[in-house]
Amino acid sequence: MAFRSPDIDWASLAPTLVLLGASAVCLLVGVFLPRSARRPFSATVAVLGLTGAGVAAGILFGLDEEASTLVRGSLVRDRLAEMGQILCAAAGLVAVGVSYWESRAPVGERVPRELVDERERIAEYYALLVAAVGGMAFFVQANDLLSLFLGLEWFSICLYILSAIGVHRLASLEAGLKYLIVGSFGSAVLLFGSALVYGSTGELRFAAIAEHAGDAERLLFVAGLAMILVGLAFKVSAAPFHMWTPDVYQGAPTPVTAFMSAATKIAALVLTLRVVTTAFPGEEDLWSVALAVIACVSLAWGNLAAIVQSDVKRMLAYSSVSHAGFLLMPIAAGNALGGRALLYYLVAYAAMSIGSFAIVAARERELRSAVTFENLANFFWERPLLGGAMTLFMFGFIGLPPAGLFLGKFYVFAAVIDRGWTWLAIVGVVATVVSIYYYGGVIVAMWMRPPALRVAPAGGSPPRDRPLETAVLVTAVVTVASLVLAGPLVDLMREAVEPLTFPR
Amino acid sequence: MLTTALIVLPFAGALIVWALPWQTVRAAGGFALLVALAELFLWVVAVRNTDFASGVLQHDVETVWFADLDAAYKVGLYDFSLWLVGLTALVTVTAIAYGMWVGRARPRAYFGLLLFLAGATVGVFTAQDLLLFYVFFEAMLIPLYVLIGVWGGTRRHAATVKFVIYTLAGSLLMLVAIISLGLERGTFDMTRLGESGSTWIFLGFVVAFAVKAPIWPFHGWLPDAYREAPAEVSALLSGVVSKTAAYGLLRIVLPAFPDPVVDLRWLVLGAAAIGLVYASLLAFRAPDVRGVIAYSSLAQMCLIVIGLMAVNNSGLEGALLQMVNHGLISAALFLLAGAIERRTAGARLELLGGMARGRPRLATLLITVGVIALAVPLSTAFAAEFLILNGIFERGWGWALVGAGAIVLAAMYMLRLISGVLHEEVGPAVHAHALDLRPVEVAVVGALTVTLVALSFWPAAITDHAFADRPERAIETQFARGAR
Amino acid sequence: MDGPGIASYLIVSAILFAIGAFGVLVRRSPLIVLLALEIMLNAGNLALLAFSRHLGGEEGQIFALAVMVVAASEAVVGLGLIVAMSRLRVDLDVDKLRTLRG
Amino acid sequence: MTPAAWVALFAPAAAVVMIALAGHRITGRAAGVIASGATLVSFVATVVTFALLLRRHEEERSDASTLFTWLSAGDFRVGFEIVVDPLSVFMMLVVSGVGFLILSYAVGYMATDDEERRYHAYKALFVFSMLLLVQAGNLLLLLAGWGMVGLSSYLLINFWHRRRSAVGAGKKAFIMNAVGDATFALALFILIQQTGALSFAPVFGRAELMSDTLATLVALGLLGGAVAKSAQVPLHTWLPDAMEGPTPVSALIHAATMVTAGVYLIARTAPLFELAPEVHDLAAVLGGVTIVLAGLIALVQTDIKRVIAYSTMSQIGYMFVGAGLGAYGAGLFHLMTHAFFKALLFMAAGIVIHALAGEQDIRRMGGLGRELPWTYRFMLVGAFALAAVPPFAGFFSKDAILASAANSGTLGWILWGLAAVGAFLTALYTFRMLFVVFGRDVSAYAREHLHRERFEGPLAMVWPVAILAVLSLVGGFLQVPGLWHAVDHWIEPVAESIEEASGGTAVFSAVAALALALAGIALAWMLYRRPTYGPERARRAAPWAARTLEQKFFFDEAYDLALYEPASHTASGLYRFVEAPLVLASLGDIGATVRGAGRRLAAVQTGVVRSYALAVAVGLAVLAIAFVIAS
Amino acid sequence: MAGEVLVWIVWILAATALFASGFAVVLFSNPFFSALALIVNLASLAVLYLLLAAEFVAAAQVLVYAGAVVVMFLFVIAYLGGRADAPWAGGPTLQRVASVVAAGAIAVEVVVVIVLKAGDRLSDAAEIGAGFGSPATIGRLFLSDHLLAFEVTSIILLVAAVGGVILGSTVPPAHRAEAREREPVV
Repeated sequence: MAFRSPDIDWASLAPTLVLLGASAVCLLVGVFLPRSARRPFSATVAVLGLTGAGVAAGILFGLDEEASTLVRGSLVRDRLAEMGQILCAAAGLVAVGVSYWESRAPVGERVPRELVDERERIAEYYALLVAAVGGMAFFVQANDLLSLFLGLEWFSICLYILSAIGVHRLASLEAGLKYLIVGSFGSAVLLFGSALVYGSTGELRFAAIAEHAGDAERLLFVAGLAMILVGLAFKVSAAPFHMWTPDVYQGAPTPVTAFMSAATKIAALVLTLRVVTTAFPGEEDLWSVALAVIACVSLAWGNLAAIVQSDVKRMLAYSSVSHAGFLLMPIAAGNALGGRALLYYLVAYAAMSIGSFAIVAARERELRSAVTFENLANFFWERPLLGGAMTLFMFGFIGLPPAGLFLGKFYVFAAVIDRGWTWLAIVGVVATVVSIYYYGGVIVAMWMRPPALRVAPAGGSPPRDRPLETAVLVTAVVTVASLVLAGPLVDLMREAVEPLTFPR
Repeated sequence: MLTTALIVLPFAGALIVWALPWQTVRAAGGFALLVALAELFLWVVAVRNTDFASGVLQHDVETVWFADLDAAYKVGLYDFSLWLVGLTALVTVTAIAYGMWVGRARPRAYFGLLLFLAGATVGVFTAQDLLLFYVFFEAMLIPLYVLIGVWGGTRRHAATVKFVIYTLAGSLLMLVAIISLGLERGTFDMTRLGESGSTWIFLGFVVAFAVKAPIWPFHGWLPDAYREAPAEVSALLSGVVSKTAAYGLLRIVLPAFPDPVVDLRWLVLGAAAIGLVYASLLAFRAPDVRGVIAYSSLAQMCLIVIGLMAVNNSGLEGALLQMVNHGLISAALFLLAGAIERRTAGARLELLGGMARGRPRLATLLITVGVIALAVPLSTAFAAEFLILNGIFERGWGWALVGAGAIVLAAMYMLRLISGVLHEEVGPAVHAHALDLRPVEVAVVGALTVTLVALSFWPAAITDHAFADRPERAIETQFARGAR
Repeated sequence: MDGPGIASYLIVSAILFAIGAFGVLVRRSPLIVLLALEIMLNAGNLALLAFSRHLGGEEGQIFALAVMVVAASEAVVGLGLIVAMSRLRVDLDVDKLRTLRG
Repeated sequence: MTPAAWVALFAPAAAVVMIALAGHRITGRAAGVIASGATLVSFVATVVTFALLLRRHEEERSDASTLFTWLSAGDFRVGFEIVVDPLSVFMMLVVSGVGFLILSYAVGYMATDDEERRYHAYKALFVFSMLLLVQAGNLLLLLAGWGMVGLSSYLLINFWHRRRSAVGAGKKAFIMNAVGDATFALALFILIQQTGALSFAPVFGRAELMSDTLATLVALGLLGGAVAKSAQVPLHTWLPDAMEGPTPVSALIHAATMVTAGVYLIARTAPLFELAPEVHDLAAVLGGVTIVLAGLIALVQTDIKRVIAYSTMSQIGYMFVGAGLGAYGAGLFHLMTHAFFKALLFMAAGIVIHALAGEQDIRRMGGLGRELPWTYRFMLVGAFALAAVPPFAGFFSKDAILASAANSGTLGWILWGLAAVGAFLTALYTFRMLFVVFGRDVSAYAREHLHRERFEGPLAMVWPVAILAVLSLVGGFLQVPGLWHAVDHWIEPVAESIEEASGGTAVFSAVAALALALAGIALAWMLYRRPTYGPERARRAAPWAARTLEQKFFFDEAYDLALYEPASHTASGLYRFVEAPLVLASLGDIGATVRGAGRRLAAVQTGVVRSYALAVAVGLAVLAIAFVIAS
Repeated sequence: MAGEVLVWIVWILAATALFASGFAVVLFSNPFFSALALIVNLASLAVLYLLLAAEFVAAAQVLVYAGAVVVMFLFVIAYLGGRADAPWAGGPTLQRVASVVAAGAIAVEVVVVIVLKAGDRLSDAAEIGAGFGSPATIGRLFLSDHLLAFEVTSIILLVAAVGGVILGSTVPPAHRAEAREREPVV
């Protein structure tokens, strides 16, 4: 019984480990620190942990010119994973700023701050947030089906809890339960698919799957592929697997929504890209078409449903469905340009998505009620900074400069056109045009609607929410900078997708 | 550097205006006006430093933007783009001055946005990279959207949405076209683009520009937008922004798609010719002042496109001259419309009339601009239309015939406008004690009118100083081919 | 290998998966939905083990064990949610969770 | 020589700028003085030019001068270019000379108007435009002047812009002239295409290379412009309406100068017309038809200015006959004498109108000969000149045209016939007007409204009329048939006229025309010397004819029916059936459809979590089955 | 041969129990009975696992799953008072029909694929050693090749535990009262 522990390159797990550590510290804080200190301390720990993870991933990014695997091939260490980690950590970091003054007290009930902290289990909140980022950091490194499944469950469970963390609001619980049920359903599908792929090729590792795909039992293999795609598309919230998204995004506490909308997409899409290119390159003709179709359905469904929303958060949720469509397009293109396009789009999209949800959060705190198009009236003139940023984001979502998403769309279209799928780009164009209705609606509300008469919240105007404003500012800067500094950014993304071999 | 300065100055001015601590019209507008005047001055400097004989790209700057797809920050001025930049600068000055005079609410945002619009427009006229061109092209939308939506008339929301949806649909189509073209040619550098034979890409560009210009039948946004926008925004929109589309046809479509231009000339010309007559007829029945100006603007854009599609010296020179002319004319007309609206309760022509009495300045300016607009011979508009129709005559006498007919219609609707406002008995909507144009209004409209009169005296100032050499000789080679 | 072939196990697993899915799709009690989800995950496990046997490799078994833990974790969170909801005096009926819709 | 011509051209333009800039700082009278002074400068400069030209040898009497390139496109360049040659100087003399007289007259005539300054500025603008037209050194600039006179004409017709009829008349004039401009421009396009230039010399030089069809089209285009500007059938209907303008305007623009520009154009582009003989003849035929048509309509007009206006049309018809047959000298000679006597008639009529406080209806006038004796005499001179009674100017010039027609074969004789009928009609309606206005007893209206000034009118109004009367009396001796042909000879370097008939034919032509004219006068004497039942009986006898004449041969109605109404209905129809439902509403409908689809899709999201899982399951089933089938 | 017959019998019994209990879980209206049926279900699965030579997994199944997880379910059901719902009341709705069809389609698809195409290749199994599936082997694998999986499962469990605490525990009522006193509801 020779027992040989595997050589684990702990350094390459640094981002995940740093996050796990930070999460643990946060949890302990909840036990040992006085209530008043919990919020600043746990937030600081979260910031440090996320920064540390990001820096660690950045250092690894600098070091890793060649991809390598670890723990007997179940994880991979390459620039794609590290880029994913950096982005997820950044999303988490911004989310901390958005979360800082979040009060999850029931509407209309004012409670002292320390009590709110206690009730909200602020330390656990940050612990889970950081742990979720840790799960994503692990997830994007996954190199076999087992790690994939475990990583997915890791961050998913964190997100189920985070969504439901406003335990005094039925909406939050409802969101959590719905997410859990549908999410587990998706996980089960993913699991069954993994089993089929495993059975037909005898391998769990992506590269090995690709090697053995030739002599695999083909029908089982493609059925497994279909199920894995569904499981991932579910996480990406692509239609028709997206139906949890609006409910969860709307019901979850807004900072959580902000975080989820950006980070989940980053993690899931990066891994989708990795899975389809490394494990299923031979089935490119299947998944590319499937993803293209899913992208189209997402664009259509997300945009059309978004038009009729009155709740801004829900509208943004549907918009995230439609952007899932845009994000699947470059993967469907199956070329290196698509890889770069995906990552570039993700940067701009993530920044704008968090930023816009953050602004919704700010308005929520101001109004103490859900943000609708109605009560967003006059927002720009009341809060020029936030309103200006929101304007930037909304124009950006449409794809207008100076937001980086403009170039993102350009890149995405370039990728699919390069593949010869101009029709897909046209679908994207039509979807974008439709999207003007609701993004424009936000702008109309903020700029052009006269302010509604409303009773000012007791205690006058809310105190300045510096962390949130900083977060919004950061996202706005990233949004613009990603356009101006597109050159260096694209170069980074090029390096990030270098480890992958694209079928086209 | 000069080109970059021309682009950056308005943008920087916009940022500063937004950040100004004073919220008064005088401070914000005054500063914006200074910036706009500085821009005009820069343009004069550029004119003085431009060699009109060479015909090559001048004052150009190139910095790699992202090497991945060979996109660069590349800007520069051709002799013909210089005139459009000048048009932008001048109309912006007048628009800001007029806005100050009117005293728009929320001045910082307003004047900042006007400057932003100017910067983006100048960017379109100077960009030498397809992607950069597109960035500026889209950037124009943002200020327009807000300017119409916030400061517009009572039906501004619908107008805004319509405007944005139309133009964005068009320009996104152009994005697809740009990408296809860029990938096909391997670069986005407009000066190294070469020629493409793809009909579909060609059509993508044409439709995009046709929406922006607009050209029949893509003008659904036009009447509402022009009616609902503040007068000076309408002036900028129809005077300057619409020219970007014509410029795009000139700078991108003609050189890059020589064969499709020839093969599908009938299509574009057909739409433009129908549009010319159609818009002229609708202008003749439009019930209000702005409606007449709006449809006449549509007609004029169709005429410009006809000139461009002639693809010969006469047509191109005429089209360029007419771009500048129409920019000045419609800016002046919209500002006058604004002035009229301030003096009346609603600008329905049937309720107006008799305003000439006791208001010689209004009458003089409206008549002067109006008759130039209807291309009375010796006016610069006449010179341009003559060249345009002469150019298209070489391609087919029928087109020129339609154009000549439309000129008669132009006389009809312009005279109807002039008479409807100025003549006969005083209309019920006219405020009895409304004053003549005030000095600021006279200065603003007068500046445009004087420019027009000066151009009428010497239209060759533009036609002799443009197209010294065709952009990369592409148009010239096309000219040879276009003849077949 | 004695007895029925691997294919038979797989067929059983597929049917079990469908039964579980059916449960999730038709039941309104969140508790039973959770139970059905457990069945689905177990169906996956059965497939994994069958393949593991078929291939003679133990990775499938490892996978199955991990899934078991994950299933337990989901159950914990799910039950926690149900308890929390019961505190808000909400009917335990997923069809009545319709404050978020449209 | 050319500097003087430039001075002549720009002096009125300078006056416009001065008056416009001065605004209220100067009096209306000062503005008038500036305008007429500038025209005097033009006239003096023209005389200098004329003198200089006269000193040159006949072959060298042509000089062009380009100030700068006005318009260019590639190799095609058009200069701001004037040409000084016998033809242009001839026209300049008429324009600036008669123009000066009329502008001076207007200072008095308009003295009571409160927008006098505007009036004088427009008037000076007109003189500039007209000079540009006749001096232009190339066809484009000619077209520019052509359009500018149209513009000034528009501005002056609706000068009294509170009158609905004046505004309508202005628009009508402008639009009908725009039609002419358009055909003119189309002709130029062909010329550019064929000759690559627009300056006279190269165009005429290379025009011979054109095919017959193209040459015909060019001539037709030019003729279209000429017909519109000169109010010939069928584009004549604007001219009577144009009488809404102040009377000096009618005198200057709609009698003496602008409307005769068509004749100038035909003479100027004679080489082109000669390449297209059919069109050349067409011009003459149109002229001939107009002579009779206008003469007939004039018989029933009751507005003093309209009577004169129709006579103008008719007289220009003579000029067209002359120019169309190639008798340019005769045409231009008639142009000049017509300028004299028609301006005289208008201005005399202006005095009458002025004296009657703006009344223009001849039925309310009568017996004014006693009240306004000098005016009566002036008018008489004008009437004799118009009726072509020797020794008045009209006789000689009309005789020249008739003699030329008599020498032009069958078509010439037909046209001669028309012209002869015209001569009869002219005499008839002219003297009808004269007798009705000045003869008979003083009418009730006149008794009530007549206000005499010191000398029938302000002095400023009378002396120009007197000068014109003298010119109408002696102007004809410039060219006497059979003796000397000063005008023909003068313009020969530009346009060579055909030979007139001589000998017996010439004598017959002259005597016959004179006889017809005298017959007309006699008939007028019988019918209109005092109120008779003659006209009424004629009306009863042929009501349809009377109606046709009173409705001016239904041209206005026809145009309304054929052009205006369809255009107006098309516009409304386009709006109702295309613009509103398809273009403007399209987006709204699409938007509603999209919104409806969105509403349905959002309704799928019922909030029931099981349905969400179902969506996943269905999606999975579809995808998996598709994959399996695809493999 | 006898062994094989025995295996067949056991297999058939286990499979039958599996399906029966599975349907029972899904169809019982009372969650309490459903949970009990799940125990049967898990136990029959464990039998199948044994037949597949997965001894350790089978043991874990019984101990962890049937023993712990289901018990937890039972506690919660007992705590909440297992309310019955009527799964079939109201006749066939779109949701139900579609559910049957979709679930059936997935099952049929996999079954068809297996029976038609993969049946032959999957019929035989690899030769395995005696240690296959034994706790020792699994344990060694968990601590060597799949160490990470092992660690991660523990993290997931920890996270779930934290979540259970957050969601399941209550705010002390004292604090609530205190809150109300200090600041009235707005």
